[in-house]
Formats: sequence, C-alpha cells, structure tokens
Amino acid sequence: MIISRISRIISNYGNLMPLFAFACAVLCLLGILMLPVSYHEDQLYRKTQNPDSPLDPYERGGRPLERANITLQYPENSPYAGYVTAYLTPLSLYLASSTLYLGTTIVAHPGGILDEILYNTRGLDTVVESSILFVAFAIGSFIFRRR
Amino acid sequence: MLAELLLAVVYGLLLLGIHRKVIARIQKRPGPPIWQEVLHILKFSFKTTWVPATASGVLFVGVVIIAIAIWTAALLVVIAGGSLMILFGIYMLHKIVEHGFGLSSGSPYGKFGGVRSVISAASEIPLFVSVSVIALFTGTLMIDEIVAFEGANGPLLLLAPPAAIAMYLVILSKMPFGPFSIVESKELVSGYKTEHFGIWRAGLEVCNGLKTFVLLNAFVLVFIGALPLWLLLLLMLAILVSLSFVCALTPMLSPFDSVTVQMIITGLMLVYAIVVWVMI
Amino acid sequence: MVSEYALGLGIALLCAVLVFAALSREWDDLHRLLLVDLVEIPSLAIVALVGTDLAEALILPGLVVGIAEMLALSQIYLLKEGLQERPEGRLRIEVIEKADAPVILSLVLVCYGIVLSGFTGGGIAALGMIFLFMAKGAREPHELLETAAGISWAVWIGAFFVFMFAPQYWLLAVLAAGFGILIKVMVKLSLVGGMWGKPHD
Amino acid sequence: MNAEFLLGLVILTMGTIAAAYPRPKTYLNRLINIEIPGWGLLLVMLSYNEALALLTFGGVTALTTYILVRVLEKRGGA
Amino acid sequence: MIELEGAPLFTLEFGDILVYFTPYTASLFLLALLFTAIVVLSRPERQVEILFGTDACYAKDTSIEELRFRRFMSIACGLATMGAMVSGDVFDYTLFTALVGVTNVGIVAAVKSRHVQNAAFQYGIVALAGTLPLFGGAAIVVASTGTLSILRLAGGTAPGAPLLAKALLTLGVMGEGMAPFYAAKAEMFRAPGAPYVIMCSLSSLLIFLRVIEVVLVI
Repeated sequence: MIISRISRIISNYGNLMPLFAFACAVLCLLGILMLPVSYHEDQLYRKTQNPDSPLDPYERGGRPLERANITLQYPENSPYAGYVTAYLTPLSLYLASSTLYLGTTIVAHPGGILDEILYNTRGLDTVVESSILFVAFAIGSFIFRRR
Repeated sequence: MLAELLLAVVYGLLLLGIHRKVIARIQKRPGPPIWQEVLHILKFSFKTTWVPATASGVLFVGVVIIAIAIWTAALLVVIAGGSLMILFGIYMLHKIVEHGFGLSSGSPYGKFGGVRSVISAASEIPLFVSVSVIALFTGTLMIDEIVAFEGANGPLLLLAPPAAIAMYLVILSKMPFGPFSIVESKELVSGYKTEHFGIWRAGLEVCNGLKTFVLLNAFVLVFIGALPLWLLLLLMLAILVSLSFVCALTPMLSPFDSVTVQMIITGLMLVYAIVVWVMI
Repeated sequence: MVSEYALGLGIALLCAVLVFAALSREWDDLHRLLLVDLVEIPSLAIVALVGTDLAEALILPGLVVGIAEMLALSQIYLLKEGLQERPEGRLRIEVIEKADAPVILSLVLVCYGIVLSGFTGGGIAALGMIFLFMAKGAREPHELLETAAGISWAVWIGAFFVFMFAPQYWLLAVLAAGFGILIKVMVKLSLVGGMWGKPHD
Repeated sequence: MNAEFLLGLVILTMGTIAAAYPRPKTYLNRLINIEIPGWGLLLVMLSYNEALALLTFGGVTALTTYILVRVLEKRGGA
Repeated sequence: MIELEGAPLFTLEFGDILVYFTPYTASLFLLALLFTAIVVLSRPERQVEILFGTDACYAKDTSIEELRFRRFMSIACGLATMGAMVSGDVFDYTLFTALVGVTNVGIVAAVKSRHVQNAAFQYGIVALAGTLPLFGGAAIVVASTGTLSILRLAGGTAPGAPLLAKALLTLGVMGEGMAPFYAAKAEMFRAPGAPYVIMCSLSSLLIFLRVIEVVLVI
C-alpha cells in the first residue's frame, strides 16, 4: 500500500536529508516562479559612497552619541544611533588621517566601520552569534578530548 | 472558577467513561461502568505513592504538575475567550508531557511510549492549517471574537467544513483506543503511563479528563458558536459518541503509518487553505 | 527589464535548487557534509543582495553559524565513523620544520589580526596560529586557552551592556567588544589547529 | 547592474553546478570545486562594496576548508 | 493582524531589536523557563535495559563528565528557546533557531551509542542545511519590506512580507525537527538522560509554535 511505503521512507533517518533537500528544492523552484519580489527602496542603513574619504567604502560621517539621519526600525529607542563610522577609536582616527585606505583595510577595527551596527543597534544578534560559536566549539572540543 | 474546573474534570472523565462504554457495546462486550474513570482517580489517590529508584525525580513529579497546570490554563483560555493560538500551543505541548512521563522513569516500556509520542508529533500539524483557515475566514483568533463572528455569519462548521474535519481528526488522535493512539497501545503495557502510579496517576487522569473537556468544548465553540450550557454539554456528548464509533470500528495504525495518514490530511488541508486564501 | 535584486535572487535560488537537488540524491555522509558547506554560499548570496550596511551585519552571523556547525558536525562524523583515534599526517616539510619562516609568517598574521581586531581579525590571527601548530606541531594548553576564551566572551557581553545602558562610555565598550571577540575567535579557531595531530588530554 | 555583479552571478551558477555535480565524484574534487562559487559570491559582495563581509568570508572559507581537509585526512584517501 | 494573539504586554529594548511579551509568547516563554529549571534541578534517570531471552536487566549510568556537558547544553538550549520565544526581530529569531539546532546536536552527541550519534549527525546536517531557508527568508523579508521588526510588520506600517519569505521561514524551522523531518529526532530520544533529551523536543515544538505566530502576523 502506498501509505506504508511512504511511512517506511520517512521512518528511516538516512532518508531525512534527501527528504528535506527535496522539499527545499521544490520550494526554491516555486520561489523562482514567484519572482520578481519587489525591492523596498526605503532600506535600513543604506550605503553611501564617498571616494575621497580615507574611510571609503565605509564613510558615513556622524559623531558618537549624536542621533544621525538614518533609517532605523525603532528610532525612539536609539537616541544615540549615529552613522556607522561614528565610533572611531584614537588609533583609527590617527590611521584615517595618515592613510587614504583605512576603509578598505581596517574594516573591522575596534570603533571601526561596522561597529555601530554590530555592537549597538543590532548588538543582540552579535551576542547570539558569538554564543553559537561558543556552543559549537564546546561540542567539538568535548568530543575531541573525551577518550 | 473552581466550580467550572470541577465540572470540567468530572464531566471530562465521565465522557471518557462513556467512550469506553460505547466502544465496548459496539464490540458486543459489557464494558466498564461509565463512572469507571472517576473511580480510578479515587482509587489511585489512596494507593501507595513513591518514585521509582531509577527515575529522574524532579522530572518524574514535575511533569504531573505541569500537565495539570497547562490544561487548567487551557480551560481558562476557553472560558475567558482568549487566543486560539495559546490553546493550540498547549495542545502541542501536551506532547512534551507525554514524553516526560515516558522517559523520566527509566522503564523501557515508558521509554517506548515516549519515543512513540515524539513520532506521532505529526498529529498536530493539521491543527495549524485548520487554525490558519479560521484566521483567514474570521480575521481573528480570539475565541470570543470568533464566537461573535459566528453570531453574525452563521457557524464555521458550514462555512469551512474541511477545517472542522481537520480539527475533528486532531481530537480523534488524542482519544484513547483510536486509530492514532499509538502511544498507549497495549504492547507497551500502558505506554508512557506505565510507571506513574498512586497519586501521580490520579493527577494524570485528572489532566486527561480536563483535556477531553477542553478540546470538545473548544470544538463546539469554534465551529458552532455560543450555546446554553446544557446544549453545549449535550453537543459535546454527541461528538464524543461519534468519536467512539470511529475508534471502535478502526484498527490501530502502526506508528509511522499513522504519521503518514496525518501528513496526507495536512497536505489536503494545505491545498484547501490555499484555495481559501486565493478566493478571499 | 528585470530589476537587479530580482535577477540576483533568481540566480541565488537557482543555485539553491541545484545544490538541494544534488543533496537529495546523495547517500554518502561525507559528501553530504561537503554539499551542506556548499549550501551556505547561495544563502549568503541572498543576504548579500540586500546591499546595505545591515546586509553586511547579517552576513557575519551567517558565516559564524556555518563554520561553527561545520566544526561540530565534522567532529561527530569522525566519532560515528570511529575515525577519532586515527592520527593524520602533519605538514612534514623539512624546510618548514627547521626554518624560522613559519614563525615569522605566523607572527605577521597574528599581528595583522590584532590590528584588524573584531571577528575578521580573530580569524586571521587564528590562521596564523593554526599554521604555526601545523608546521611545528606545538601543543597548546587547551584548558588555559578555553578559560581565556570564556573570559573574553564575558568581556564582550559586558561591553554589549555598556552600549545598551551607559552609552557615554562607548569608547571603552567598543574596545572591550572588539578585543573580546578578537581573543575569543582566535582562541576558538586555533583549537582547530590543536586538533590536528594526535589527540591528547 | 555592473560588470562585477553579472560576472559574479555567472561564476556563482557555474561553480555551483561544478561543485554539486563534480566529475569524477571524489571528496577532494568536490572540496576544491566549492571554492569556485565562493569566488562568485566574493564578486557579488564586491559589487555592493561589502568589504568587511568579503574579508571575513575569505578567512572563514579558509578555515572551513581546513576543517574538511582534516576530516578527509583522517578518513584516509579521497 | 496583531489581534491574533493580543497586544504586547511588555517590551524590552536592545537598540534596534525589541524583545516583547504577548500573552502567547509569554506563556511559551514561561514553559521554556520551567523546563530549564527542571533541567537544572533534576538528575538524569537510569535507563533500565532488558536482556532479551533472559530475566536479566540492568540500569545504565551516566558518567559525571557527560552529565555536566549535557546539562550545560540543555541549559543553553533552554536559554536559546526563551530568546526565540520573545525576540521581536525576524533575523534575531532565525539566529536563536540556529542556536537551538546546534545545542540539540550537542545534547545527544555526547552519548556513547553509535545509533544515537548517527541520528545526531543526520539531524545536524538537516539543521545546517536549514540555515538557507531561515536566513534566506529573513533576508527576503528585509529586502522587500525594509524592516525586520515583527511588530512593525504586524502593525501594518510596512508592506506585508512576500509569501516566499514566509514559506522559507516555516520550512527552515520544520527542518529543525518537525514532522515529517523528525525521524532522526525520534531516534535521538532513545538516548538516556530524560531531562536533557526532553529539551530537544520542547525546543523544536516551541520554535515551531512561534514561527506559526510570526508567519501569521507578518
């Protein structure tokens, strides 16, 4: 009977991945048929370009602890949200003033480019992300070390 | 509140007793008296109670309390006309309770019951399709607003019969002795309940009575509408008897077959939901 | 005329379909692991297509999830296949073992990583350390490093709360967060390097 | 729509085909082929000026390859 | 459509990410909290095995080291579930879901049984492949509506999320252990250590309950 044949397939966990992959493939195919998905023009944190700045392509201007004119989900909750380049440490400031290419090399400097988003506006994401790393490495090293 | 709770427990247990009686009569057996389940609780309440030596103590006791707590909360939601989502969330979480009952003791029978309860997790999925169809029709999931909608537009049973059928099947899969009740099948002794006895078992039975009452009550409220109390109880009885007929006349499916049947139903419901969504 | 976003999304979904189709006909566990690694790429492409600073902030967690799960799963794979005990060859190139070059190279990578700081810096510094372990077969004290990682994780969480509740100390918070992540990522990833070679306790 | 973007998409598609259906189908072959769509993705990121993501992706890919090579190495032979 | 579940009772801000409690999410949150407390308090049971064909039976013990590790993983899983329940941001929710997937693997990976390890591996692969629909869905939400906030999307101030994104999110969560992709999960439950194993089941049910709510309101 067809029912027992299907149940035999789903009861074997070796078939799990093919089953899931098949479902994903079908859904993605349907997704292609559902295109085009329109692109909303008023995005959060739009990029701007300023080729003359040493911080290019991350030059957004702004100062720490000053509300800048950017699109936020909850502007009322982020009175200090500045531009993404708002937080520059003294070292980064020095490097920015002495070289033209800070933006392309020292992209993740403390107080560097994306820190505004990564640590402040969407800080919870980064907390969860580092927890994932922590947990997965705990699993890996536990299994590795246990004899 | 206490009066409603008492009514729900006693009436729910009575319904379960009637369920057994009807099944027995269909199968030409005399069957137990209809208040057997109530007697069971009284009996278990006065028996010796302890926790097995191999059990995980806190969990063993904790799930009993959790089981009663969640179904009391469910009753509250139904009475107060709260969100259908909470009610069905609780319905799904009952799975965890069965699972906890089965695994906490360390007994192999209980464990198999618990594993089967995980396997039968598919029984909850038709529910959500049914819920989304209701949401599409009424634009709300608060029970009192659904009842008000039905007061204006007639019962949902006529507007969306497939959704009603799906929920009927969901209730069926929680009834004992039915085609989907693989967690309690007899080769597992009593399935997940095996190791809980004494006062713990009494608590579990109370929860079963509550569960039956809440589910049937929710079905009547959501698909038929607000009714006077006597009519509500009568309708619940009628639905239960129809369920007993189904249970008495169908064999129990093997664990994964029951899953497959439920998945097929879900698929059909999904098609129906899409049709409704396109039409509205 | 198709918009850029729609075109990109279509292509990314097409790639996803291709990978999933291959995955649904794959029965070898290691091949599955490799294909799942491949799945990451279209998913990152879908995120990248948003094209804002936010998109970039979302790519980083995606990458982290990918590598973290890949490490845990590869370890479970070795465990379940019973390959845990088997030693693997070290990078036994005579020149590298004797020369100072790997030390210098590692040092350069680590220094550059520290200058970069943040997650990227941690990754680069870790590369340097892994290279050192591979070439020299050095044994790092596991427990000590893990303690350091735990502390730096706590430092980063602390920095997060400074940002939330005492934003006037942002400079402190930014430094703490940047270096907390740097040390954590570096230590965690160089554990991978330590795993190369015979297991020890 | 600039050249990098289009080229990136093309490489992404081709690389995915190459890695999903490698000939001959060995572990090592597939592992190496996975790098190709990675380049496509890098180009797409480049066209949106996502330098940080690009750099991190490069580093993480190296590490992932390292992890997988270790598994292959333990398994012995491709 | 926010009236599906009642208005938020309480919100907590973390910059641009909100954490909010509605009657629905609050009850799920409390349940996750309760079970996490049980995990902290209880010791694992000792599974009794029967040797077939004889009268012998014996109880398995769990070693202290394994117990500690699995308890840690279960607590992490409980915390991740709680986070997923109350998160008011689509991307944050998917990250918590991914964390739940990793911790679920961790809870059973430490068990010394080839059968269980194999199931854990298969489950882990599916969970990792599930990140494409999850992150992809979230990315499509932000690209097509310009916001990730569930409250904004539900409040109708932003255009509704496309059906594709909703379907992707649901499929991604189903990959974390819902029917019909749960065969490996059912096998994982044969592992001893009931309080910990229960967290696997609870977490995937709860995140599924939450994604249904999210998909209905956005």
